[in-house]
Amino acid sequence: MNSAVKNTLLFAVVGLMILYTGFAQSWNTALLILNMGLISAIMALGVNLQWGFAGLFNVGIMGFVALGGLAAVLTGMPPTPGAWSAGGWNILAAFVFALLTVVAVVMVRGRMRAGWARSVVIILMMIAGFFIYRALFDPGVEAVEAINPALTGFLGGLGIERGIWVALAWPVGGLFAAAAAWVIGKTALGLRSDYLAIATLGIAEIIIAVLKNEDWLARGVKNVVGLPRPAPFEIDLQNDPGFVESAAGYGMDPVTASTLYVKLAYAGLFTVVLVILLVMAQRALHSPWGRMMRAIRDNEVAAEAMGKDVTARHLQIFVLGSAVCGIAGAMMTTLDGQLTPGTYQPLRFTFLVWVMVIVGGSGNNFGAVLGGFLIWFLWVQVEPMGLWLMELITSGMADGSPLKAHLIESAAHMRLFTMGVVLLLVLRFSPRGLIPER
Amino acid sequence: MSDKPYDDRGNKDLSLGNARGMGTAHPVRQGGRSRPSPGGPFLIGENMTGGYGAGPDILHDCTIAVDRGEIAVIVGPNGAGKSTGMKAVFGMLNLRKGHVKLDGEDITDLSPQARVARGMGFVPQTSNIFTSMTVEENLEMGAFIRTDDIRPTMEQIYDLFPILREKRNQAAGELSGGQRQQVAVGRALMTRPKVLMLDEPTAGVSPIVMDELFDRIIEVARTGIPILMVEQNARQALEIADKGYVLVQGRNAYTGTGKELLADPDVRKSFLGG
Amino acid sequence: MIVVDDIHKHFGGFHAVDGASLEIRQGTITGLIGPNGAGKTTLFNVIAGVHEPTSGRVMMDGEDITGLPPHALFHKGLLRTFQIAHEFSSMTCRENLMMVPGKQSGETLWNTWFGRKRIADEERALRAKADEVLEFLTVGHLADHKAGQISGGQKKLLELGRTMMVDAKIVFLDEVGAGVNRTLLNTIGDAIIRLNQERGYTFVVIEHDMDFIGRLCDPVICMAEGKVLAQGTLDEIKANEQVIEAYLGTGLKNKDKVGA
Amino acid sequence: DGHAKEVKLGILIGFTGPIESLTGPMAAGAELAMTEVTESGKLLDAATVTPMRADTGCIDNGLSTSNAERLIADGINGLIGGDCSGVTGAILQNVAIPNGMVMISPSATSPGLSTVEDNDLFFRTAPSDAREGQVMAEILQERGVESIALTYTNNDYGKGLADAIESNFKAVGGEVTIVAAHEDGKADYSAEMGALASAGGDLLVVAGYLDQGGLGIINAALDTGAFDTFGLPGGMIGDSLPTNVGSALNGSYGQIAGSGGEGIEKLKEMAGDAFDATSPYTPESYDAAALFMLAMQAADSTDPAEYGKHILDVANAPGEKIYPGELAKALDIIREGGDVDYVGASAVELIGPGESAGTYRMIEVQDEKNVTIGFK
Amino acid sequence: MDFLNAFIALSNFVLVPAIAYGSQLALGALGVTLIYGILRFSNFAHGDTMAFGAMVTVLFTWLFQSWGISLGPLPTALLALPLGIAGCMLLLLATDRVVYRFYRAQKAKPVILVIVSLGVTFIMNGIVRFIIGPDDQRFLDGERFIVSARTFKEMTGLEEGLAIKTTQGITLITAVIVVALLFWFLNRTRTGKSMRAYSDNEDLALLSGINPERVVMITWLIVAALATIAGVLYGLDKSFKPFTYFQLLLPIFASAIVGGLGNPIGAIAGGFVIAFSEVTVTYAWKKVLGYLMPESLEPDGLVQLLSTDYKLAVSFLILLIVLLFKPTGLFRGKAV
Ligand SMILES: Nc1ncnc2c1ncn2[C@@H]1O[C@H](COP(=O)(O)OP(=O)(O)OP(=O)(O)O)[C@@H](O)[C@H]1O
Ligand SMILES: Nc1ncnc2c1ncn2[C@@H]1O[C@H](COP(=O)(O)OP(=O)(O)OP(=O)(O)O)[C@@H](O)[C@H]1O
Ligand SMILES: [Mg+2]
Ligand SMILES: [Mg+2]
Repeated sequence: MNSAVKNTLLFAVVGLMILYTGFAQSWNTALLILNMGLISAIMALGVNLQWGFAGLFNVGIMGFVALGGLAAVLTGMPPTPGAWSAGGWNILAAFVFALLTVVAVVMVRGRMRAGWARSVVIILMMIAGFFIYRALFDPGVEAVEAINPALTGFLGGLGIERGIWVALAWPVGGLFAAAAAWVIGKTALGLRSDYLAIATLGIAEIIIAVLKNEDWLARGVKNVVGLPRPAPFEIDLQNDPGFVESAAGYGMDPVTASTLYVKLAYAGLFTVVLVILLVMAQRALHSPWGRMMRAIRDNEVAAEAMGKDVTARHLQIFVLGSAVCGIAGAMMTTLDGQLTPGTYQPLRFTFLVWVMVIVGGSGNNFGAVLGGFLIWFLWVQVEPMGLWLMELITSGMADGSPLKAHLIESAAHMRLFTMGVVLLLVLRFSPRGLIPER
Repeated sequence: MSDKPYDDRGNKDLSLGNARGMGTAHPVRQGGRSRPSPGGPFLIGENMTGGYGAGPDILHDCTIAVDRGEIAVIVGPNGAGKSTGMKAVFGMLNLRKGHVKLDGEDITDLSPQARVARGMGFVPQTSNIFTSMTVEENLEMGAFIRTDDIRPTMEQIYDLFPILREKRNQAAGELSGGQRQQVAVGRALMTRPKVLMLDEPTAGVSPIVMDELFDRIIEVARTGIPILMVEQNARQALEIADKGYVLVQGRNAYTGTGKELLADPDVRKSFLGG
Repeated sequence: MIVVDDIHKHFGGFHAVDGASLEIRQGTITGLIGPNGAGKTTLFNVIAGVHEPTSGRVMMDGEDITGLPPHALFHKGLLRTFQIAHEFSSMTCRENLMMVPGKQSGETLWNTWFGRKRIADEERALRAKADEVLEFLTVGHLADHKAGQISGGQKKLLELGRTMMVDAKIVFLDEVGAGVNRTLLNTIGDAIIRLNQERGYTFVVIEHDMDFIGRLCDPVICMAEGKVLAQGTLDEIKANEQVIEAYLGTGLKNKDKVGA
Repeated sequence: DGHAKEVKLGILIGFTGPIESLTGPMAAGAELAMTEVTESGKLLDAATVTPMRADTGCIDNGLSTSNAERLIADGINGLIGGDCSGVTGAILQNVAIPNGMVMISPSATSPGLSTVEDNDLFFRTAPSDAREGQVMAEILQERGVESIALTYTNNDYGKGLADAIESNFKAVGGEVTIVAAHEDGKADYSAEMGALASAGGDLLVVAGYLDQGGLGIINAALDTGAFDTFGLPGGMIGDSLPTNVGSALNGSYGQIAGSGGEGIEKLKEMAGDAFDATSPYTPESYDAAALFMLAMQAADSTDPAEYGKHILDVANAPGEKIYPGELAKALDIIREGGDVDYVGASAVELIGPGESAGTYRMIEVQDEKNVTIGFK
Repeated sequence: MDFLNAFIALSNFVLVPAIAYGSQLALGALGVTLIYGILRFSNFAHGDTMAFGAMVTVLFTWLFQSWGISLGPLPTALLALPLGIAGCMLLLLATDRVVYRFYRAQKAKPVILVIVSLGVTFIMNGIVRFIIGPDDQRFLDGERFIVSARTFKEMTGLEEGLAIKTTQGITLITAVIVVALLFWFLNRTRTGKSMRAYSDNEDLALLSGINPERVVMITWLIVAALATIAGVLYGLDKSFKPFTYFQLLLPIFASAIVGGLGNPIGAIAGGFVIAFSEVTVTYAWKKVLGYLMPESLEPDGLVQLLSTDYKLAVSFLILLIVLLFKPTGLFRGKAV
């Protein structure tokens, strides 16, 4: 079978699976799977840029996704009244001061001759800087967090909450992630040996720790709910006589029609983003740039000798891939309508995305996209399948037998198990993924 | 790298893994048996055809042999498959065709460990010592399959290479090139091999040490151990060789006694630099 | 053109290069010889920015280039080939050559999205040039073969070909001849001479083949144990006692054969 | 379609993830109520009530909403869930409200949820933490506690509760020496304990979960001798804590939402060995399921739009008080046009936006048992 | 000024817990580092391996407890430990047989094995929860304290108490014994040396007659023992809950890397570095300073550098700083 035919077939199969969900369960479920599948595909695309094209192993996807989520809050939420005047400027001043301290330290380091005198000066500067920073920062934070802590207690955002403008959060999420990735890459890729994996693993945890504990930023674990969204609210549609009428025209009740309409709107927006990113990735890949990346992947030493700045290229692709994850993260948060830092778990946001990339086919953009859809579908649908399986297995057992109860209860744990099995099977029998790199 | 399914895509991340010291051999699987096959030279790799893993064939119908009391030398351009041939004789890669026979037994299906137990010793061309272990531990590892007392052999080796006695507790990786080479040969001798295979033992060794090494090799040969050796210092090597093979692209190009090859104008012109 | 000033390079306790100083004059083809392990490749690597020297300086045209990364040196016109061929194995031979020139507009992401016309033009020119180089090296028929699947000698040619894709000032060749058949080596020699004369490339050549060295190189530098042992014309070098002792050799003590 | 033969109630809680150890009994509790009603044959026209379980992962918004959609597609008539406040918000916003589905959460206690625009679709049988903070501060003050160290599990529940306790306790003149978060499921709490011990205080208030970090913190405190008395909010009240900690916990006290021992005792009896009825939020789960069914009976309909309005009616006075095991009686009363005031296992009293008013049971650990010493 | 009380307070809240935690991390990191050194990849499944070994031990402990077998003041789990180790060994050997061996034969690059181990993590995760469930399980019995804070105070009359738990004592003693055994094994025995040789140079090991499959098998066996011991000690000292073992992965890896991946001494040192940095950097010095300073200078605040929320961040920053200055970790790891 020709590979193009095979690939089309694979996509068709996943499409059919989603369609089947539509017929067998509900179109809402199917569309939701589609939407999350689109987001997953974008995440997988970002990771594929890093791993597939440059062999960079990013185990901190969760962190970048979370930063995207933060962007959604900071652009979408209205500014908290009085927060800036209460302490926001203090916080900002603290950061500016911290930055100045760092600059000053760097300058001193450059100007003074090495020796204990320099070390002492630098250490003194850093200690003093830290205390002044805390002196500026702490009261600011306290003041901001004191403003109606149960409901706000944070600075709020830019308040971009009208219609499609909300989607502005997505590129901003990309920017946030890119900035973080730049810092991480600069450090980890700059180390004499490459320690990117552990660095990303750690930084992701730190990002989540900051999101959880810095309440002034995005309410910490108290969560931000009611984020604005680019699609209309179902309720508004249901109350809109025009909509109800046209829904009736299609023979649908307003509730179903509105939920489907909103999900379709999201699906449309997400598809546009995915297609844009996919086209950009494909174009980049099939260009001298892609050739250069392949050369670097093949042989770093030779590429370096041929005038290619390997570290800079690695940094570039790491930043780009992370930015794509950030975009996906922002999209996901707008879809959820809330930022809940506690929900960011490595298993779900880092390792699952890895499974998507590997299963789909690393090094192939379409493979990553396919993996995104397929694995998300399984992630959601394995549970009912597992339950069904367990019921089948236990059907012969007496009701109320502890084993039966145990088995049925364990169905939920089948999900991770299944993901593991899928990953291992693919690695074994189709090691380069379902749609391998050409 | 779409040819290799389990490739690392250029990943060099040290927090994930470390490929240094990783095996490259696709050795003959354990559990094979030898069959009697009397006659022929003491050690012979006959009509060997094969390559690394699923890759292309490197050896094409190549034959190399050494008999008791002989030094056989293999020469040829870089990449000709000399080292590959040696590895094939040692069972470090799966042959698609051909046989390896040792002392009247067909050992083609034996794993490398089993061949060591049968009395074959091998010093590979590169990374031929355990760099993180001391000199003494390197020698001990050479005697890994032995169950008898290894002290006397070790003393013999120290007598042969006195510098090693001095450095016995030093990590082998800290030695100079020539000393490493001595450790490598010593390690192979620790098995008390019945036949010794050396892959470019003098590479990266100063001429003085090289001469020394050659002398030692001749000494070893005099104790009755046949030696099969690859050498880039072709002229010197062929001078001491009883038998010479010239390999080109995995094939036997010329075969003869050392003298004959040295005298052959074609060989001189193409491989010995005129 | 290149001045190497008392370079030391230590790996752990091992002194691979141990105080080498030498000068390479513009327009010459300098030969670098020495026994295995003398530190030739290591010295190359230090000059080419692969290794940071333990101490010492490298100057190029009066400018200190010590510790500059290889890619920066490339853009200054300093190229090198590898003793063990470093081809890009999953790319075709043509791609191997086409990726060489620096500052391709197609290597900027922005252009890959929005400047596709310009890239296409550049690519056409590059492609023609790459094919020309491949023809010159007698491997035109391999243009579409994966570089990982060609023979060792051909890989060496590809290495040389890469230096021909750009206008280099100085090219370091590490054992181009090893594993290359003699007739081809002569062709390579001719090519080197032509590049040297027509394009003004300066060459530094590591080679163990004295005939090749003799045909190409004017000054010959001999290294041993990390130091420069001697410098001069090949004949001078060949006559040098120390060089004979360390490199060219005097032969064996044990001349008698074993079995006989 | 009020007279369907089958009523389906979704149980959408985190069977996997951080609170996976709590959700088993919770689901069992809810299912117990359903079995009770099914067996009674008194709901509507002898409808059978079928539970449908689905997972939220506690912290996985995507999964939760997907599963909620799936449940809705499967035709549930009401949704018990979610569990953790974060996903509960997500399900509410993205699935329940758009689909007009009524949702009763047995365990989401974040004050933030009180103010969410919910179109009267969201209820909870667990009280908001804001109220508990007030109760706890009063208890502490009555006992003459002057200073407390406070640690909370780092999620919306813990944080909200800690905020409430801190502000209320300060308001009554107490001192809070330190407020430190702890992460659940972490390897080691020595660092937290070091900080808490250094800050000191009359007692340590642990706003966490009894089988999660909370237990780890208490063990660490006892092991190092840093504190010997603990203030235990609802998340820390359960039989397993005194059992696990042992006699050292004697004398510690706290409170948990719930009125009187009667409801919970009955539930315990009914549960028997099948599950641990005192496990956190298990009574609330039973009650959530019960409320659904009573409201359906009251509305004579299984349509959320219809019965949703009746939830507050059946939950609150006036009417006859209903305890666990009395659902059949309640259904009868309603059918006959009477009024019920569902008390259930957790003393349900829905106030304001449809959340539990929060009568609290004051607990003290005596002889390695939780003993109810009064109500507030 | 009261040095004694200050020191006791510091010991009680910093030294003793950090030493116990450090030992647990060190044992975990030893397993990780052995796999890294000999099998050449970072095993993401190590946390779940620990969980599995501990789970088997827990099950047997319960069995013994139900039979009324006990070790007096010591936890019964110690009796069940060998069985747990055996169970874990079976699991790892089976995993190697079914999963890893194939990739070894293919000469798969280490990073592929990392991905494979991710799949294994998922599967083990499922198995453990399937068997024992996700809950917290208690299996500790016996005497709780060697010295409790109260007895210490009564004994010494000091204001501060010092508590040492039985499990802490056991942890330290076991860790010391295990580490000593491991070092003796690796450096003195023939098999141990053959493992080091294999780690150094696989091909040459083959040429020396070392059977690679045997080395791999022994490695897994040792790793199973280390993982189970670490898992059980951790479970005894804190509690057994499958989810936390997955969470342990980051500190364990941080320990192994700080110390120098592939280097057993490094793993131990790394474990303590991470444990101490977590506990000390976020420690509130108020109490200790209170004893040391004259009354007038006693601090009002907590004198806490960073809130405990960031303890993980701190250990992580230390990791980065170490790598910046010592790219191979504190003790020379495998890296170049
Ligand atoms: N581990 C390996 N896997 C795949 N191919 C290999 C491997 N080792 C060597 N080769 C290939 O096999 C061919 C022969 O290599 P071999 O090392 O046998 O040459 P040689 O004659 O020993 O050369 P030299 O004189 O440089 O040592 C070369 O083309 C080389 O690229
Ligand atoms: N990265 C390294 N680490 C440790 N030692 C090294 C390293 N690179 C080279 N060496 C050692 O430095 C010495 C000089 O090596 P180099 O490759 O420069 O020799 P050479 O003169 O090029 O020899 P040849 O003629 O064989 O190519 C050798 O002994 C080699 O083992
Ligand atoms: Mg060779
Ligand atoms: Mg060289």
